[in-house]
Amino acid sequence: MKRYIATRLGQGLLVVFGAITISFVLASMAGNPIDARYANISPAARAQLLHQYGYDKPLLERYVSYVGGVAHGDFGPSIGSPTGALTRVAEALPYTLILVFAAMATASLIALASATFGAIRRGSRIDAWVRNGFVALQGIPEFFAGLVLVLLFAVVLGWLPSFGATGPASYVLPVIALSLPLVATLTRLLRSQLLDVLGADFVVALRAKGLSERDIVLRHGLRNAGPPLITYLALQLGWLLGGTIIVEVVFGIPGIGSLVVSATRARDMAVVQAIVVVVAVGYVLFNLFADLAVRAVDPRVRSAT
Amino acid sequence: MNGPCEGRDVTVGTVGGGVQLVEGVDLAVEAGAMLGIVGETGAGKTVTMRALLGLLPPGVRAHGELRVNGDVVSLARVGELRRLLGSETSVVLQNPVGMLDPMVRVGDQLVEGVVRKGVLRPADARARAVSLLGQMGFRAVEHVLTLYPFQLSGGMAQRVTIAMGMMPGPRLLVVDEPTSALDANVRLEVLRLFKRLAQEEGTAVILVSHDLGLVSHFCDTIAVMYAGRVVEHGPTRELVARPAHPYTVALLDASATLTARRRVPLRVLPGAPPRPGHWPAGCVFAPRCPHAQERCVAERPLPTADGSRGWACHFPRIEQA
Amino acid sequence: MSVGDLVVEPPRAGLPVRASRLGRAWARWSALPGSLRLGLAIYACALALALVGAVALADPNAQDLNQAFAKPFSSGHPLGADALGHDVLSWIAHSVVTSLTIGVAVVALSAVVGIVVGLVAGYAGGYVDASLMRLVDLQLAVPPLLLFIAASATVGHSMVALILLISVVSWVPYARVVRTQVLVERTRASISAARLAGVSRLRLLLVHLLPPAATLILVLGSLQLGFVLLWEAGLSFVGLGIAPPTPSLGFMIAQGRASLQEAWWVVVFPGTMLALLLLAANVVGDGLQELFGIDVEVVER
Amino acid sequence: MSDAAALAVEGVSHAYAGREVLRDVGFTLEAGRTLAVVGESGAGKSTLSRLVAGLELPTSGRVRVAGVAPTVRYGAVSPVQMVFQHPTEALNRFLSVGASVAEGLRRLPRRERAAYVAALLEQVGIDPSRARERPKTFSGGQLQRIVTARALAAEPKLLLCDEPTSALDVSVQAQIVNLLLALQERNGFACLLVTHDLGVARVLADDVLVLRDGEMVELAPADDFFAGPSTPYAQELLRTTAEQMLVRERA
Repeated sequence: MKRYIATRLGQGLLVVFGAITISFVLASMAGNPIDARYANISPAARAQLLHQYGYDKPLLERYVSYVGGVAHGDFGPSIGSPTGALTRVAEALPYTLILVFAAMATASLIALASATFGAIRRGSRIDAWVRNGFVALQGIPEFFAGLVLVLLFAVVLGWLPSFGATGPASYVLPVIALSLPLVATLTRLLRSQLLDVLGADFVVALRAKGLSERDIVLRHGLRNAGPPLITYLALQLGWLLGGTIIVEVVFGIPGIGSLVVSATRARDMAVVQAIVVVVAVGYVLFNLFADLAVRAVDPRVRSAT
Repeated sequence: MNGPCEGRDVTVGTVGGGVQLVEGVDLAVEAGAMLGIVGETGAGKTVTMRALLGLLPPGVRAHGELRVNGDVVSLARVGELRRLLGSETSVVLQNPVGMLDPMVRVGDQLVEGVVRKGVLRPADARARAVSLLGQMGFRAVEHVLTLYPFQLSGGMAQRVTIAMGMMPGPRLLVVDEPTSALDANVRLEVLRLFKRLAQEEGTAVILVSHDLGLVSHFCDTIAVMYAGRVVEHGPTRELVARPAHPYTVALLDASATLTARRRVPLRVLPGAPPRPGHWPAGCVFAPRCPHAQERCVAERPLPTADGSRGWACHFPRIEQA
Repeated sequence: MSVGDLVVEPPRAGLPVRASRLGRAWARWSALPGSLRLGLAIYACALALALVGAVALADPNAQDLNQAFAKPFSSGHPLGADALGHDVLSWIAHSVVTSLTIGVAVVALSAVVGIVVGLVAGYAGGYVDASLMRLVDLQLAVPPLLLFIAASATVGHSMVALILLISVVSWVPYARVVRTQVLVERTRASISAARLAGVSRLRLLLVHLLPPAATLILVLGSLQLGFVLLWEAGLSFVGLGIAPPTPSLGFMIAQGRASLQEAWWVVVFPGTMLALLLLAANVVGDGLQELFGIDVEVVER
Repeated sequence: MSDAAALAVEGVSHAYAGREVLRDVGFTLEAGRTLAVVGESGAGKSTLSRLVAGLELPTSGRVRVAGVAPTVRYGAVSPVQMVFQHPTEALNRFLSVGASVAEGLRRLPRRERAAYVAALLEQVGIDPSRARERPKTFSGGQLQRIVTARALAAEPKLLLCDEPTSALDVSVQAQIVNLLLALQERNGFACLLVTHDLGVARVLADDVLVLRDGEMVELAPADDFFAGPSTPYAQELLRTTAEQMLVRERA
């Protein structure tokens, strides 16, 4: 068990290291932020700034010292901001986490209910109707959904705020916008996973024991569909939640999505780098938790390692 | 005393009547006895059994009757059949390991059906599970109950699934292609244990198999199916010794046995069994039959009874009494 | 490979013997899954709109400040105009060309790269395969949109740059799917037989290992087209993707956001167009899965 | 070379991940003869067949087919050809059956190839006009015939039959058994038959090799073996088999 976690952490470290390298390469290819920010300064002042931020050293040396810094939690200074890059990310992170977890929870609950219902009543007219509706939902981009929601509930009806993160109410619309396509994707995944399980031999045996479809789906289907689904979702988390960035921009939530866009525009690459690395770390941790969760419920995995 | 369990005039086809899968099959098996159903791919063995149990896939419908323990149920009423399933009727499917939910302990799976169904109370169900596993030859029964399916060998899984089929104390138990993946010695032991158990409990057993040899050793009676029909049935010994239907004869001839001679070709039946939807008019076996005559092609033979035996052939290979 | 070739068996028996060529084509079309037909119909309409836009509509970049915020159905602006008097319909029609060009180019490029890498990794195994899997890990750990945004400072905003950038991420799923399929296929007896028959290495890969993955690749491509359209629009929306004079849906939606209260149509019409294109990608992917009887989500796992 | 046995297995042992699955197996097989390898699952039958086919190299010992080590090389037809348990698995489902049979004939010019394929299909009882059809339009028995035709195309020194009948219907099993008998009669290849079906072994085999847990338990002429094996394990195997096999009192 301990060895297993160690191996997984080792793989995770490799991924994080890769993210550090990629973000470093991208940042150095973008040129130095001094030139991007200060167009009309004297050569002397430019040289002084370059030296101050360490941009006058060779690339490899900068890379080594960057990796060394990251290992100590130092992602370098943020250009034009008194705090370090990591601090800025840390300030933004809670907003994003609230948004992401609220959307995940909402979407999961709805998906669980609708997929289970669909699997029990599979082939029925309601099932087909719900399924087609979800296909349409899946095709709605988050920012368009967000703007339509703003138009309806903020502009026309005036019920909810459309911009900023001022209180719980200001999260309602962003969470809905982020959840809509997520609900569709999760429902489809869970439903196809359930149907996969329900096609297995042992399900015929369950029917042969005289169990009802409802019993079969609830007592056996979900239990079997769970582990592969958790694994899959954890792996695809980044892809599923990419829309968070856009939703934050649309609704003016000061999370890391808004931060990465503004930092990129300002060529504040230290912040962009920090965000890429922090996201990768989050991904690795989440996958580790998902793995442990699967081990907890699946006896086969438990005994295999 | 229980009467025989019977399937009468079992007819199965796709909804809308596109393709017939089984036509007019009659089967009967006494309490405590074992009936073997043999036939090749597409003969309709499994479909017939599923029709009796109410386990046909969607899009397929059955007619006919099931008689069990004094009840007479129309095969068209799947709800009724499903009500009986897991109490009066029960089944052991092929592929024993795949038949168990991989995420649930063996003990819970044994008990689940009868408890949910209200056949037994939890404590009684557990006691019965313990006793059945014991009768199926397990020693450390309590330990087996706590195992997960992946921890069982093929032979163990087969014994567990048989115990699972016997849990409700069914009047009729269908066993589909049992033990086909097991080694000879394991298979022999499992089937012996099972046969004794079924006899003790007075369960009528239908054993579905493509293995004529296996069936001839374990079953009291045999029904031979071909292209959705029973072409011949009768007591095992008589049927094997004096087959009446040319298909039965061919099947017996084609079997490679230990008494065959080295490098002497087997007597083969040309061609392959017809697929459902491609049954010939007249006698379904006529196109492959070495003795077919004009009448066979034109006219479908009706089942003929002769004491405990019966066949569907215009020109049976034995003298009629 | 056109979609028509993929119809498994044309329903010969059900047709009148002397059915016209057109009649037969119609029968084939009708036999396709409904979702596939819907998706293809949407694509057809979008392409028709793009064609009309190129031939008959005003230059999308033509400004007419007198016409700023012209309402829908006003003369000359069927879908209204934006703050600078750009015609919304013309902008949409030209944006469809931009979106689909990027989408198709990315899908084609990444499919070719992914197939080659997947075949090699799945067959060679060992070191090559292990490297690919680490790449897959990494690609999953950094959300694509985040990567594109981070890279946009480096690569600029041209269409070619965007195509290459998105392709850098997009080939990986193909490699993964092909690799998995090759690993499954390799254990089949047919591969042992082909080896004993002495086929060449190339023939083994292309004739014996690749075809089973073909349907998966097709489904993956159609689903991925949706992702690419979404990413492109998203990038342009935050101002880090396609920028004028090249028209794009994301850009117009972003422009319309500020004037949502006065001129809803500047957001709603291009947004609807985008949603329709994404819907088409999803239902075509769905329909192909139904047609081939496969499930990419399950297979890809 | 001409004196060498069609198949010689000499002191072969094989291990997977340190676990020995075959231990010191050795025998020879002459052209035109058939050796049946029987045993329970896990006895090492399929490992032995992979080694003989050259799909794997033994950990120790040697395998020689007509005096040469069977190695599988790209672009070189192997002297060992196989008939597999599941014919649907054994054919490329995207190629026509004719093309599959022709895979081992790439040395021939295209025109001769087609004629040869037709002749082979004819030989195994498949209508040559169906050569352009895909496997899915054939029955299991027909596919097994096609697989056999493909194996013959390469003019093998050794035909390796891995449970060739166990996935087939009884009446079709007999057809394949007879086909193998007739083909061997005509083409004179040596045949290694791996099976758990002693009935099939009774008809096809000249000699019987019994494997148990990777070791040779008995190697005997078939007639002697079926009259009464010499080792207790083989006796037990034969007895349990007999108790589930059809017994007919012959008229």
